[in-house]
Amino acid sequence: MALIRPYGDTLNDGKIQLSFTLPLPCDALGEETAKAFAHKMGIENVSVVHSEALSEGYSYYIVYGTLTHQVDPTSLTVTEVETTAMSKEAIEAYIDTHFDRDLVFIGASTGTDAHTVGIDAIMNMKGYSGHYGLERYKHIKAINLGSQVDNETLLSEALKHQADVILISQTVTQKDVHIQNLTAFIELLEAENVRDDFIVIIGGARINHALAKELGYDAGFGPKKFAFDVASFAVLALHEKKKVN
Amino acid sequence: MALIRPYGDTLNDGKIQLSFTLPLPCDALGEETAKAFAHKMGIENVSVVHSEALSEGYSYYIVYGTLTHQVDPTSLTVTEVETTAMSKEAIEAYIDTHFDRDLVFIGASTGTDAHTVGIDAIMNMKGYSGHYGLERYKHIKAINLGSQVDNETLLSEALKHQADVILISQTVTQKDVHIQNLTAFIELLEAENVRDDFIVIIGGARINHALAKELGYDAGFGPKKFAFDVASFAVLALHEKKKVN
Amino acid sequence: MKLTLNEDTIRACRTDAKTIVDDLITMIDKHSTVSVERTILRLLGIDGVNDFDIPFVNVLVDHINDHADLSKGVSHYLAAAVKDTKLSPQAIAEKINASTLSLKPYQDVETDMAVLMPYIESTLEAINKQKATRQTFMQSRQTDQPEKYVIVATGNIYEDIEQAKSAAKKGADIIAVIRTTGQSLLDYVPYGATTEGFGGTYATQENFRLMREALDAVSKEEGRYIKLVNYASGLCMPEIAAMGAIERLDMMLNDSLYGIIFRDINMKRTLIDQYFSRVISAYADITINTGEDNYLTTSDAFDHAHTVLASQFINEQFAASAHMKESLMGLGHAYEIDPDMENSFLYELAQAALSKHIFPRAPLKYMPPTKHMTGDIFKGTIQNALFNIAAVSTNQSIHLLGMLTEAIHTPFMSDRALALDNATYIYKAFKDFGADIEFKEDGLMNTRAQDVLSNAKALLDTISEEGLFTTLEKGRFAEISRSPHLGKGLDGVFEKAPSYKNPVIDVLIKQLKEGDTWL
Amino acid sequence: MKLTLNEDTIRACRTDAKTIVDDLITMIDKHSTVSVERTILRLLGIDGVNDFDIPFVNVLVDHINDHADLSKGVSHYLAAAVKDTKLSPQAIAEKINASTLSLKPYQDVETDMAVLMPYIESTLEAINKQKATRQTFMQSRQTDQPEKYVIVATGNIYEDIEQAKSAAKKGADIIAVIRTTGQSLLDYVPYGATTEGFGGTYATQENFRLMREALDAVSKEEGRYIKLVNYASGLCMPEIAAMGAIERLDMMLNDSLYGIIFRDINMKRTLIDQYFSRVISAYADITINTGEDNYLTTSDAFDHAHTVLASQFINEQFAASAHMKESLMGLGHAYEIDPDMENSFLYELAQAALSKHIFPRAPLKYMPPTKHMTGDIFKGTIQNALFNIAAVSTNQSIHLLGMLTEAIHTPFMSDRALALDNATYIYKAFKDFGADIEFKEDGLMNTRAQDVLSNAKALLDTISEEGLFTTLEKGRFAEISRSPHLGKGLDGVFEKAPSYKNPVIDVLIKQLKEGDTWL
Ligand code: B12
Ligand code: B12
Ligand SMILES: Cc1ncc(COP(=O)(O)O)c(C=O)c1O
Ligand SMILES: Cc1ncc(COP(=O)(O)O)c(C=O)c1O
Repeated sequence: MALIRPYGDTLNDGKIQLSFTLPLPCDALGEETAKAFAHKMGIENVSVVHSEALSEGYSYYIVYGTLTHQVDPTSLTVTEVETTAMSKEAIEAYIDTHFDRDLVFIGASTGTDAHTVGIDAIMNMKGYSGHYGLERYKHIKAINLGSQVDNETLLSEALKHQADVILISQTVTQKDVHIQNLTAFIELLEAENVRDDFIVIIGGARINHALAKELGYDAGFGPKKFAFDVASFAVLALHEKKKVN
Repeated sequence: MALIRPYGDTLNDGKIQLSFTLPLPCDALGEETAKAFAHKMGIENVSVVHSEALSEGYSYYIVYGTLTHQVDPTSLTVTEVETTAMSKEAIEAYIDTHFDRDLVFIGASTGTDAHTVGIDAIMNMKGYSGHYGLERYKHIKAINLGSQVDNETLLSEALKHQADVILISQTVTQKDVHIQNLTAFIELLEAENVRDDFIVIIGGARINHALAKELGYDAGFGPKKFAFDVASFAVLALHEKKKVN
Repeated sequence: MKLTLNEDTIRACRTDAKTIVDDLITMIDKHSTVSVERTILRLLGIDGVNDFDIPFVNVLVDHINDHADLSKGVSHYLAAAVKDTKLSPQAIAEKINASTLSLKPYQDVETDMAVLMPYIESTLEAINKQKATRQTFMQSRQTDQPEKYVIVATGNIYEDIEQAKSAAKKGADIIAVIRTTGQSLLDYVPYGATTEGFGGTYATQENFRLMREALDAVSKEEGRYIKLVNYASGLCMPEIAAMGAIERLDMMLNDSLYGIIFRDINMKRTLIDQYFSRVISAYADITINTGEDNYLTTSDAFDHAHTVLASQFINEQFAASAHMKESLMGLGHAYEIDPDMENSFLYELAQAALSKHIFPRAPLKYMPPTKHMTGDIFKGTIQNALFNIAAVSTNQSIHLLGMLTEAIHTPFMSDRALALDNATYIYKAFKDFGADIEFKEDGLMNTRAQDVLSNAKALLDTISEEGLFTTLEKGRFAEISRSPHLGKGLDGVFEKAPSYKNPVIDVLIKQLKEGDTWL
Repeated sequence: MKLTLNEDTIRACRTDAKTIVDDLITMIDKHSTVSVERTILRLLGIDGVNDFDIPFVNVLVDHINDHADLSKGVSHYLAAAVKDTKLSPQAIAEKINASTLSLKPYQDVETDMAVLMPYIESTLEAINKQKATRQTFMQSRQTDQPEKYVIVATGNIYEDIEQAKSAAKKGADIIAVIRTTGQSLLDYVPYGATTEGFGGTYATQENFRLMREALDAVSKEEGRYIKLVNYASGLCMPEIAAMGAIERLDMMLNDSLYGIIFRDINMKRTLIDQYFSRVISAYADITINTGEDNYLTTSDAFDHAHTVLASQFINEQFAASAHMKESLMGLGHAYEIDPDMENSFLYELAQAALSKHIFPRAPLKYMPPTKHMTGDIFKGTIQNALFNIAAVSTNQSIHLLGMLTEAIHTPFMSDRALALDNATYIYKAFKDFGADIEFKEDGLMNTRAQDVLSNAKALLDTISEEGLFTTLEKGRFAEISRSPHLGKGLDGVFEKAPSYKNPVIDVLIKQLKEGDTWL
């Protein structure tokens, strides 16, 4: 048990900053309501340091205070991809040793999502932030379908190319459009009875591994993840699958 | 009953922003702990949008999420000075009509506090933000003792000048030094049995009326309050007191 | 603050761009598209949807396509049917929808466009009334600093209105309603007030009307005309331009190159559509906003700065060919250099000054940092402040404000308010800064501007040789490659029959040519 | 980027300032103070406190004052006692504290300072060792941009250390440990490691040592020397200067005018104290930081800009009179113009360039916005960014970073980190900006700088006529008026007896004059 609190300038002082808008005019009652929210959140010594009218019926507050909650970090479990990441060369060697053929990765930015930079970062030759993309990997055939690809097209292309791994990028998350779209794809795989034929991996700025698992995917990768992270997971998972089958 | 929540872009969506430091390294566990704090605060859909190492054992998080708490603003009471503020001229006329002598206001920035701009804003001729200070008011004798005045000196000066109103400014609030100092002054008044001889008013950037009442003062004024606010309250309170005595 | 640039190079760039565009005008002239035809129908007064939410204009075009020969143009059929039935175009559309009328019989009759003129004129009259209203509103408006432009993107027109009103109160001059992710690929325009969009709100005529009405009310309260923006882009580009003209939008995002590159729309389709849409906007006094700034979201902003400039030259000629005045050409550029780069501000300032120097009368659309925004909202606040400094120091016209939460979500009301506060503060603090300093003759900024210009010239030389289609195929813009034979919407393109008529565009162009757009 | 200023006016300002300061040197020379005497004792090696936490140096001075004639100076008594008892100064102090020795008998004996020389030399040796260590550390240091200076102010030296380490990791070059609110009025220096301060941490020798040790460790880790700052100010000004010299502080806030105006310290007392403290700092190669920037917290920064400049000229002469090199004169100025003012950035940039132009070799201390900071931390972030732009564009030396929470609390660890991120970003983005632009000859900025200079000249003329005491009485600085006959600490001032001796200052000045401060 090692309970901690946020830190301002003295250990466990609990200092925290908040900001939010309320659907109220900017006046004393608005400020009092802002404080009431902070109290409900478990904050003491609430100080509304700034308030501003956004229009007649909306006001914005910046608040500082002391959080009374404590958390024991040792009691938490981190849902992260567990395989250790290998280098490009190690991955290439691993495929060479463990598989008797090249592996096929097919990817797309799906639904109405037109953002390609994320999936390109993983798949294209040049990669991202100095990490080459899958197209440059020996023993990997990388097929990038681009963006605005609907789920049906993605599946039929995956079947056509006998893909081992399907990669899906989702960037637009407003009103959980990505959840709807990702759920639909898993349902499609299941309806077609092909869920177990692929390792299916998702990624995007607001995607993480916990969410991926929740939605029925094999893994999820967010910002600061690169081709080697994804490929490491995929080749190990494929090898695991081969053993089971 | 009119329950509300914070507002991002859809009524009652509960959107809120937080930032805080944790005494933990900047890694996945740190991020998970940040999320755990947000959950304890009643936040869902927690998104750690930024994390940054501050040094080996400290990390900083910016978090967005959806606050589940609701507040009914109509159920809240606002602790504010209740008298309506009069103009300088109205206050002067009020004193003229209701008192048979000039009123004496004595003020200082007390304890080790060297900040004078606040008390000067209320007392000095030129005032602040276009509102004249008490020195310019007819029928008010304003005595500004400056800063770093200890409680004993303030009281003896107040007695010497037969002050009606004592004004105290407190700007430094770190480790609640102002609370200690303000509490000591009230205790001093009580020990000397003179608490009821004065209207005692406090002010400063982190002072508000609720705090003043809690500490045993007649009123408290924070930012954006000027001489006329203070004088309005004081003359009405003095008149009230005269009626009672 | 003035750059030292070679004016001959600038002139040569314009000549190249004109060659590039002229080359395409021939193709454009020979073709029409389903959306061009639907636009004609809209301008003839046809509105509304059927029970399956299909717009009558689509019903009509599909009907002609399925049962007759669309290459003659919808005007041919309508002229014949109006003359024959004495019904209005709207009534005809409804009858066709109800299958109580067919246009097939009119396929081969002789037609005279004169019968359609009253309908066209009545629409143009409505548009002119809107122009007059705008003109009146605009009299109250200061124009000595960039106009603050913010987006609303809740997906729900009624929330959008709340957000827009708040923005106007906090100082916004221009409100853009962003569209839902999927709309640009729809080959019809949705109908009515809508509340369900993702990352934006459907562009419908009713949504336009509702927002314009709300903004007119705020404009009156604030004594300051608040402009409204939407997207004449995607597969329904000219239709939306027409809707915007009718509902008094003030600006339209409008750029085929954006659709080709970022939406995979077929290049022929959208270039044909764009031509008509720009003629309409030119007539309706609607400023267009072009999208070359977006190239820098996929390409490095430092290395590819010249591609933006080259594209601005091309867009200028596209607009000119559609009879647009310079004062309506909101050519796009952006502040997108990696903040980790040394002297990033200097390069940005040089680029902004360069655009302004070359297009002094165009109301340049200046985009904020987006690509290098992160979840660090404090750093983001600074990135936006620097961008604001560049905007006001080089006196940009249309100043899209950056949001501190750009990397996180579509803007909250407070994000927008903070953005407006940021811009207002910077405008004041740097009011005369641009006028009070000079670039060093051989300094970093002057040299950078010269380099970008000469690289743009080289690129324009190449494009004028190889043609724009090849350029797009080679992925010279945004490093994304597109083929003329692929892309969405190609099936909606058709070659005009010899007898093809578009009486609307004829009237519009005639009046534009006569400078007589004020009836 | 260079201002066009009248160099004759600048020279005339210096002449005025020298007149003003020379006028006071006579008074200073004639007097000593209890803190000057305590400082001598410290430099003779006396340290420690008694059971009532009273420092031995205070015990000794009080003893002489109570029982003998302090006007002869402590050196007189110590020289006699050392010679007589053969005890060290420290042992003598302890005996006096235990009342087992009295100095009264030595009141009228003849003394020879020679017996004290070994003690003085041993202290100077220690100081010189510290200088050498600093020199070695400094070899690794870049100096092409302003040095990032941040404060720690937790009140607890151990928390301060945590905060300082974090700041250093995030790029800070200089760490200042702010003092607790009450300390400057204490007429003794607290002792030992402390954990209980308000708005700052007690300045004690042990706290200095602990922080220096921690920063040395970080310096090694980072391969970059981190400088340490404290306050040689208040009633113990020279004592703290001595402590800083011994513990290798690198800078000291040190300005009598600040103490007079903002702490109500008697002007005679603190001017006498300051002279000795600056000699010590000059010897120990410690940069002083002056405090005229603070005037702008009570006076309007636009209207009173010239008072800051005038004060810088005066502080320069005060420092010079104490044999200080220009490279140690951290003259203060600040970015404090109301952000609501039009062109505020232009006036700030002009002022910053003006200071730099006039004091090109002085490591100017440039203070961030404080007065106009509010609870709006996003606006505050921008205010600080603009300040950072001014700092790097005019190449200021000591760059105090602004905190986004300035109006709220003493900085949290994260506030400081964000401030450092802000500065690091701006330094990079604006690296060569100052060198790449010119002020317009007759522009707003050039004109403003000229105006401020001529107003400063007029003020200096007045002061040189009326004398600094009258100036302070008239409240010309910070609009706060102080009388030479009032203020804290006046009772600690005394006239020197004819036989008065201060052997320490004699040695220091001799070596400083010979330029021979490197033994
Ligand atoms: C560039 C950009 C665009 C470009 C896209 C160009 C292109 N060809 O991709 C253009 C200008 C076209 C564009 C358009 C729009 N955009 Co946009 N855009 C951005 C922007 C600025 C940067 C995104 C980016 O490229 N990031 C860089 C990449 C490398 O990061 P990444 O995607 O996170 O990828 C990394 C990881 O997540 C991971 N990853 C990503 N995908 C995958 C997949 C797999 C399998 C794996 C393993 C890993 C992985 O690996 C990558 C490397 O580490 C962001 C704002 C921002 N700063 O984040 C807005 C943003 C994403 N856009 C947004 C919106 C709303 C739109 C529009 C819908 C607006 C509109 N209505 O017109 C349009 C339409 C797009 C559509 N239909 O989808 C919103 C989304 C809001 C939300 N959370 O829902 C954002 C956040 C801006 C905002 N605040 O409003 N956009
Ligand atoms: C100016 C200033 C100074 C000046 C003061 C000059 C002077 N003669 O007053 C100088 C430079 C000397 C100074 C020094 C210090 N300061 Co200072 N200073 C400030 C600063 C920048 C502005 C304060 C100010 O003048 N505000 C303007 C006035 C008008 O506002 P106000 O006081 O709130 O007054 C209004 C109301 O509150 C009300 N009011 C105020 N008093 C009263 C009284 C009555 C009776 C009534 C009715 C109303 C009323 O009316 C006023 C008008 O509306 C603030 C930061 C900031 N931006 O707020 C830091 C700040 C207050 N200082 C701070 C500190 C720590 C110090 C020091 C202790 C630092 C140090 N260790 O050296 C020193 C020492 C001072 C000491 N012993 O007290 C901290 C306090 C932190 C905290 N919350 O505890 C602050 C917040 C800065 C920071 N973030 O660290 N400071
Ligand atoms: C010129 C242009 N057109 C269109 C769009 C996007 O709108 P849509 O995809 O809804 O057409 C953008 C987006 O930034 C743009 O810059
Ligand atoms: C020159 C100078 N000295 C001293 C101080 C304050 O320190 P103290 O009151 O602890 O002496 C300041 C504060 O800013 C200052 O600028």
